[in-house]
Amino acid sequence: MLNILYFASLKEALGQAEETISATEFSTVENLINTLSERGEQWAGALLHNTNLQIAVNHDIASRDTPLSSGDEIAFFPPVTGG
Amino acid sequence: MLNILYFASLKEALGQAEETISATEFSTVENLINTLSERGEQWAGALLHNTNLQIAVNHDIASRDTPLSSGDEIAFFPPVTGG
Amino acid sequence: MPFPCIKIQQEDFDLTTEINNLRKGHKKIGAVVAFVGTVRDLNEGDDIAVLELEHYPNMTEKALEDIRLKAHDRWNLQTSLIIHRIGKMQPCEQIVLVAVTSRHREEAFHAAHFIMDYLKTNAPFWKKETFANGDTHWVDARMSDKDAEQKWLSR
Amino acid sequence: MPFPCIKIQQEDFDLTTEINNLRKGHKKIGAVVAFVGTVRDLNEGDDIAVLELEHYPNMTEKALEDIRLKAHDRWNLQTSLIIHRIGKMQPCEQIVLVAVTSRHREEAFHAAHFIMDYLKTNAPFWKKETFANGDTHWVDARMSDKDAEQKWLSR
Repeated sequence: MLNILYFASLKEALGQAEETISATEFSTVENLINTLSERGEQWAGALLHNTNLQIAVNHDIASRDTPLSSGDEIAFFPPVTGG
Repeated sequence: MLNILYFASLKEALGQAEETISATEFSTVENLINTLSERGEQWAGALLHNTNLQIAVNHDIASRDTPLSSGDEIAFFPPVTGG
Repeated sequence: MPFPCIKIQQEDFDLTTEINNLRKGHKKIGAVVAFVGTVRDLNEGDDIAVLELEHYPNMTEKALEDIRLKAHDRWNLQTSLIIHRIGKMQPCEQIVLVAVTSRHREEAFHAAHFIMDYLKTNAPFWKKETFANGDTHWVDARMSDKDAEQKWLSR
Repeated sequence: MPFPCIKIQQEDFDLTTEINNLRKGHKKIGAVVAFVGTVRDLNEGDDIAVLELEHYPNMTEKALEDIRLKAHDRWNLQTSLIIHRIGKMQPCEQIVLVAVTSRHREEAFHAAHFIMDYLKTNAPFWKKETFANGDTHWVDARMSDKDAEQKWLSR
């Protein structure tokens, strides 16, 4: 089971803030992105083809090759703009 | 006429905060320092031989070769330590 | 330190109160540097009516604490504090406070600047502007912020 | 600016009040950097009971305004303020405030640091410490302050 969060413009583009995926066959973030991007153009544009995509796994900045385990929290978001 | 001010440790060493010198034959600060230093060892030590001596003429940082005119305000002081 | 060094809050903060708390009980402090980020009322020439700050709860606190500790590793500091507001704000309101204390000024200046540069590129906050005409848009990340962070790597 | 940008005063200052005044009416401000210098209670290992600040009236104001304007020439700033206290102070009291506002943080950080570095070596203030046992001594200038000023020449 994976918990997936979307923030800011990504959340708006995908119309979703959070979802839980019960499948456990995702070995890396890349793997998860590929599967989510099969949902349609909107998803592929926001994730697979988004060169600015930021990723966090369990509250730490991660990358596409970060490995995943069941119970992980994965967040996708645009570059941060606080401060 | 020249108005001369002494500050901080220099004021204490010379026992004087301010004086007016009526003579006008001082062409430069160097010249004035030489004359004041003739008053004794205390003065020579505080002015002539003091490599840390700071000088201001009319509220601007000056040096030993700054020219003087009647009516000028000359200040002698140690390195500043504010802030 | 007996008070939280990271605060994520909707309400505004008072500079004097926060700095007094930060200094309390630390007699070796000689220098305090405080950075306050405020909402400009103009961005790219349009009037901003409201700025909204979204964040990633839990990750935000962790990211800010990581940055704060990096600064303490790098410089000899006494205390430090990061406050970041979330939710809706008006032009001219305070958004963020980074405050650092040290014995001498050099350390506090560098550390406060460092923390702000890293916060800008590493803390999960996002700004959304609403203009006077009702249009909204998400603020774009500035390339210069990434450059500012990178500069610390070679210092 | 409708308020004095240089203040030499015996009384303490309130950070929130001063920063609010500095920001008032300037809507393009996005960054505020404030430096506060405080009285450490230890200098070279001895307990300080009182710190006394002497200055050179008239020259002080001129020297500080010169430094302030140099900073405005060098960076794109909105407003700036220098407050320096004189007379007797206790450990932990505030001595000096340098506050700078600008659109973006880079300028305000550099300018506030620059003003403090120049103030340290160019403004006619002198510190005299009185220790717990009654001994007094004039604080020595630090070589590192001269170095800090020099660094700005090559930037």
